[in-house]
Amino acid sequence: MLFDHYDPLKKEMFGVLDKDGKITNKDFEPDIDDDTLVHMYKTMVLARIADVKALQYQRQGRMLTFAPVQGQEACQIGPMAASAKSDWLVPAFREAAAMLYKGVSLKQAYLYWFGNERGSRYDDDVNVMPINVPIGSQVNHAAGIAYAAKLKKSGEAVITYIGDGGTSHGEFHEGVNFGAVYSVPMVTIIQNNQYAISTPRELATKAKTLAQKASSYGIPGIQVDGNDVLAMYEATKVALERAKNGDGPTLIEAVTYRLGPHTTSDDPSIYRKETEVEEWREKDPITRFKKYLSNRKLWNKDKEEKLQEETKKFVTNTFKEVEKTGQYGVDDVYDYNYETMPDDLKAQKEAYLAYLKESEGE
Amino acid sequence: MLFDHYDPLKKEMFGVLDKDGKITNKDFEPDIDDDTLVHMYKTMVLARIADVKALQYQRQGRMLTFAPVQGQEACQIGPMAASAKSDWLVPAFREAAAMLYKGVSLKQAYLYWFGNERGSRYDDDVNVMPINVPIGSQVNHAAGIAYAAKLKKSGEAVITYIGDGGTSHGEFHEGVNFGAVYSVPMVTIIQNNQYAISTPRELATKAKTLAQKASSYGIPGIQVDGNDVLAMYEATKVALERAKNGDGPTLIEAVTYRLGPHTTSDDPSIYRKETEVEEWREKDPITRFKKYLSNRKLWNKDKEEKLQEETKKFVTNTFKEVEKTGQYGVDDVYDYNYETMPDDLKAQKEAYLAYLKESEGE
Amino acid sequence: MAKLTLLGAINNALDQQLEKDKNVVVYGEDAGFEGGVFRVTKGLQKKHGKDRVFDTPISEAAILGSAVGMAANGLRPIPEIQFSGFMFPGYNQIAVHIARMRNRSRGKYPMPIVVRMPYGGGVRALEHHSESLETLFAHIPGLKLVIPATPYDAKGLLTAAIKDNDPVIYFEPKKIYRAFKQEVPEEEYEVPIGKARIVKEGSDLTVVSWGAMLHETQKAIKDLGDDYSIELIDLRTIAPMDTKTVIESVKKTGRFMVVHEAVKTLGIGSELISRVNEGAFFHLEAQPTRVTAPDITVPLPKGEHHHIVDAKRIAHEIKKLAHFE
Amino acid sequence: MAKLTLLGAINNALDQQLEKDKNVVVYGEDAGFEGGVFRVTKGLQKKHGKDRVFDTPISEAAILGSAVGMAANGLRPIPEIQFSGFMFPGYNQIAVHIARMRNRSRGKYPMPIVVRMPYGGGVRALEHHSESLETLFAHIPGLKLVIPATPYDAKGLLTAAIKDNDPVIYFEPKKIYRAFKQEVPEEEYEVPIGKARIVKEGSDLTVVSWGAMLHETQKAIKDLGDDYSIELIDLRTIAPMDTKTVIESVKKTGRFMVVHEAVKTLGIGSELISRVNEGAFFHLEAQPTRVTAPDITVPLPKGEHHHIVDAKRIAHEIKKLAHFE
Ligand SMILES: Cc1ncc(C[n+]2csc(CCOP(=O)(O)OP(=O)(O)O)c2C)c(N)n1
Ligand SMILES: Cc1ncc(C[n+]2csc(CCOP(=O)(O)OP(=O)(O)O)c2C)c(N)n1
Ligand SMILES: [Mg+2]
Ligand SMILES: [Mg+2]
Repeated sequence: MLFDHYDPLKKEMFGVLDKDGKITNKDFEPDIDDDTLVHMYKTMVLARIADVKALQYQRQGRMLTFAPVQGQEACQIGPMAASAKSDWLVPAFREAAAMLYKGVSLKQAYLYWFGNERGSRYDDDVNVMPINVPIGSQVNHAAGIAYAAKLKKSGEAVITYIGDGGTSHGEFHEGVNFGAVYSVPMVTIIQNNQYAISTPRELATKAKTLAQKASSYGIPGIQVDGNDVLAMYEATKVALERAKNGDGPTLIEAVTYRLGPHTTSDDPSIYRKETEVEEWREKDPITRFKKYLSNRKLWNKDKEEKLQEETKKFVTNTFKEVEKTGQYGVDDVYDYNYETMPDDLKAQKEAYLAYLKESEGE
Repeated sequence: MLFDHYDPLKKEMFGVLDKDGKITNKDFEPDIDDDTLVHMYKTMVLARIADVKALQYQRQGRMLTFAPVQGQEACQIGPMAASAKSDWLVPAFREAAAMLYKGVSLKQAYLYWFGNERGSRYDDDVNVMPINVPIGSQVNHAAGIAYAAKLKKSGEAVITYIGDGGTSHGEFHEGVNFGAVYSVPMVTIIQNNQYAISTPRELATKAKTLAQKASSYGIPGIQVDGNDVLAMYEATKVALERAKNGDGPTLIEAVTYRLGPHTTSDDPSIYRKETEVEEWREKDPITRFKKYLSNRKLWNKDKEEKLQEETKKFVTNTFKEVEKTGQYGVDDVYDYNYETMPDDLKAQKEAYLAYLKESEGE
Repeated sequence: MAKLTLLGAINNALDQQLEKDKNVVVYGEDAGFEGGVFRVTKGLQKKHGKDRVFDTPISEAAILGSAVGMAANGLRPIPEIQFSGFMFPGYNQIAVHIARMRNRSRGKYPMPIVVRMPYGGGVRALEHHSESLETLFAHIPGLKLVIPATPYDAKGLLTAAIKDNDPVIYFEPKKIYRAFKQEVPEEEYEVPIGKARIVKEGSDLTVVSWGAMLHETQKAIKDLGDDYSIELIDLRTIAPMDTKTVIESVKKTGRFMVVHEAVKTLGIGSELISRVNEGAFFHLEAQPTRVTAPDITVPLPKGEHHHIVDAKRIAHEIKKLAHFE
Repeated sequence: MAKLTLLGAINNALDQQLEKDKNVVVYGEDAGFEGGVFRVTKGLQKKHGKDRVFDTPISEAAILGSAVGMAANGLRPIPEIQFSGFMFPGYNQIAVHIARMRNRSRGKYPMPIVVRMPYGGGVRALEHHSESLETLFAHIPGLKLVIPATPYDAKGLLTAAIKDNDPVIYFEPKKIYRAFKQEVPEEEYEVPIGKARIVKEGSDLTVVSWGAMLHETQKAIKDLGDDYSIELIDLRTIAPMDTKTVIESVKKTGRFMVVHEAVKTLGIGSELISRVNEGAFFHLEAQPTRVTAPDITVPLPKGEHHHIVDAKRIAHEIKKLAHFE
């Protein structure tokens, strides 16, 4: 089994693709059909362009602060491609690429970062939880969703994400442990992007790898090249199979890098060197995957140009649509706190509406 | 180094003493002077008798519910004997034996279980934190005390205790990790007594050993026979040396058994078999240690009889003293919440005193 | 009809809902095999299986956080917190997720969760076993909080809570778990959430209380005899509060008192007084009175009697307020 | 004297106390090397060393729990919580230990801890970055809670908090971190904890506010002009409250209003109204008014204006209350 070949305690990292898009590890090259490969690539590009554009809009004050995904597309698209439509995604807050792959529309994604809760109301058949800001807490949600799946024998599995910094949190510990105790179908992916805001990975924990934390819960753990979309696909696929077979949770550490700032309020030049960023830019997950596709004759320059152009247009148009929504109304603020609004809250809403009316002229 | 010889991932458990008090592991037999050995034994006996008596008082309604220590004396006395007077003890709630060894008086210990906060005001030179009821939270206190010790270069180290069940808690995870990140002088001892109230060890975590959780924090972990006071002494001594050398925290899993109920409100017959208890009674840590001392000619029947008699008298007299204190006064309730009582609280206190006066006749 | 204790009524409601709705699950520390440290869930695992009634690791964040996930995936989880004083490590999940997920997802993920926890003092318990933390839930938008004072209400409120599509915190007054029995219908019934109960009508003074303290208040009123015409209200639901019933009563009596176990500052009393001000200010003939614990940490048992108010103190304060001119 | 922003004044107070007392330590997520996400602690690590000013793992329970241990072993820790909305995972340590250790140990282990956290809304932030959680601290016996509204008070209150031998929660109104500058003495000084500040005397109506909302209230009063004689009080310390100053004012004006960012139910307003009832009931000429957020979750920025009150709304409510007959 894959997990037996890579011991995190020995710092053995799983990968299948080199920088030039060549397969280095035939044994574990995943078997993915061409359409899916191309769809994976296209979604990575969409995520990247949406990200670059959003950064630009944000700098213009047209969007809120947000958490860019650049550099981490492979550890999000690989796992999502390995999952079934019915499998759940329980994100932290930097999983835009994964969310797009799972069926969250770009409009919804943008609406959220525009500052509107409607951006977290995904379509009914999309098994994705809303963006989760409080670090670590999503892992417990994942354990619960997986518990329900097991109880209902629904065949669903759950993938949840957390950052390197997040592994220090008590909620991470409790969630992974809870899932392990009941052998629920759950895969936890740590995106080790080397930093928690300004705090380097080394200050999160003294453990040499984050994957080795798996042994604390009696589950398999593996360190994967997180910029290698095929390796991420394969590791997740095996983990999902285990999960669905009733063998319980798996912990995957994806070693990657955040190429952009933590959020748009962050200035990474304070805490990291440009040379370091440059090194990682060389390992860009999209470039690597493109080379692989080209090697396989699934991609070429023309296709790339067309994709770039279409995607940019799509992204720009989507943002324009979102921007038109503007501030939202009183109903939206009041009406979703309870199924049926309690009387006193109703009175508060009425008083507020009355005030708005009265004060119109003031 | 000791810790390299026992790999928790291979379920290797460290011990030096067999059931008959014979040394099985010469290499790691600790070097303890005779007086200390006898003092250790005497404190184990004191803890046991105090426990048995308290159970009796409690059944008579003369004491509150409390957490008996019977069966776990070795994993408490060994480590305390290995520590310096200035080293700190940060207990959970079942460490009466450890507390007594560190200089908490029996009167204080009893006063606490009698329901009086004065029982948590230990003497000024006793570096022991009060009994800590919320599971896991004490581990973070230990990390902080150790941080201060390191900063002040005081030479102190910190020993904290937690139960097998407690290792599932987020506070445990954060505390051990925090200590490890700063390499503070801290030793965490897990008393794996096989149960968390009614919940067996297997439901706390799927990890085969609790000691292996150490690798999650990049620190050494060792599983020790917790009913072997010499092994517990030795493992703690080596851990304390590491701590004081600046090498950071250690995790020790003491495999032991709670011979009594969880607390006096608990009925263990619901969840465990008498045969299991019997098996563990055979491994009683006090009996084993007594045999060792007898083998070394440090102990005999006469001494035992005298000790039993004196200790029983001491315990009985102490309880009588404690019982005399009765309910406590208004000042005790109000005066310790702040250094200087805020005005409004002062007014509340005065109003209450006035009420007491007014209502005397009612 | 069977005569049940408050604890028995809770057990009965859980049993019935586990039976009727296969999506209901009950779990918590020691809540499975042995039926909880108070035996509230006794027999349920045996009857409904250990996938639906189960023990958990000691991890309040996981207990409550997993409920969020279970609810999102179609279950109706009923997690138990062993004592309300141990809810703090899981409070994050309550305040930032359970209370907010419906709103956050604009209705996609409602949270039909009931969080049960024994609360309150007067049982000679250790530290953290006697707290009254109503405020910490009633202050958080998105939550409901109910507290039964009788076996009948215990079953009816719990049934309503389980059927509610919003999260309900269900406080169990452990002091009266087994204090007395009452006829409780075998069949399913609901006591509506958000409705107070007028225990006794009166014209001179309104007293509001709930939980175990309601019984101390009843005792005080009984001890006072017929000289005082007191209207006693069992609030039953702390959030959303039945402001209307309280206001109507104060409009009639002109005097208002609230009795609770929690500390004074920002206890539920403060909110009730503010609402009475807002709704019946010009009917008030005297300043409203709070009969509560002082603003200090709950003492250990040898000092607890200085903290928790009793019938004698309540009677004393009622007399003072009634005679105020 | 230097002209400093509120943020600058906090930095200055921390710097000064780190300098004067070697037992002071400052730490939190990103609080060390980069000086915090708001740069409040900028430059402090470089100056005082990374053993005394440091970054932590993301673990609020450890940040606050280690403070308990540090305090027990002689330090005066000043942990930072990155945003008040992220205090929940560490609330256990605050409520069950920081607030109680002095009492639990009968004075052996006082807790000279200052927990700093930016709070409040109106900054177009993501979820959990805009909360006003005063109640969750003011309700817990053993804690103090202060909120500066000016750079002068920011330094003086923080200095007093650091020197206090009891735990102080120090809320930083992030909306006005850099809003304006004020002369702040270079030398050490204290603004006493527990004392409100009368910002402006008046005879018709008393308004109490604090933090960023104080400035909205000031603006409202200014906009209303000279027609209204309003007494404005900056509460500054939420716990222990300066009840006396508030009561004295209401005795004079007969009308009372409280303005805060937190939700209405069990917000600090409810406690203030109760105290005003208890201390000045027969002086009240109109029912007290709460101008607060409604009882709903703080909306994301595109809806936040419906939640937080502004000068216009405050002025509207002041007029209503002043004209009430
Ligand atoms: C409980 C909690 N504490 C603090 C924060 C503030 N915060 C937001 S992101 C972040 C760093 C996260 O680092 P990491 O887990 O590595 O994820 P990354 O941002 O690198 O994707 C912090 C501290 C938070 N969101 N939640
Ligand atoms: C945070 C918290 N949750 C729940 C409890 C209730 N409780 C008291 S002891 C206990 C079991 C502890 O088991 P373990 O850690 O194995 O220690 P042991 O009692 O066996 O010494 C529980 C759940 C608590 N004290 N604190
Ligand atoms: Mg990171
Ligand atoms: Mg145990």
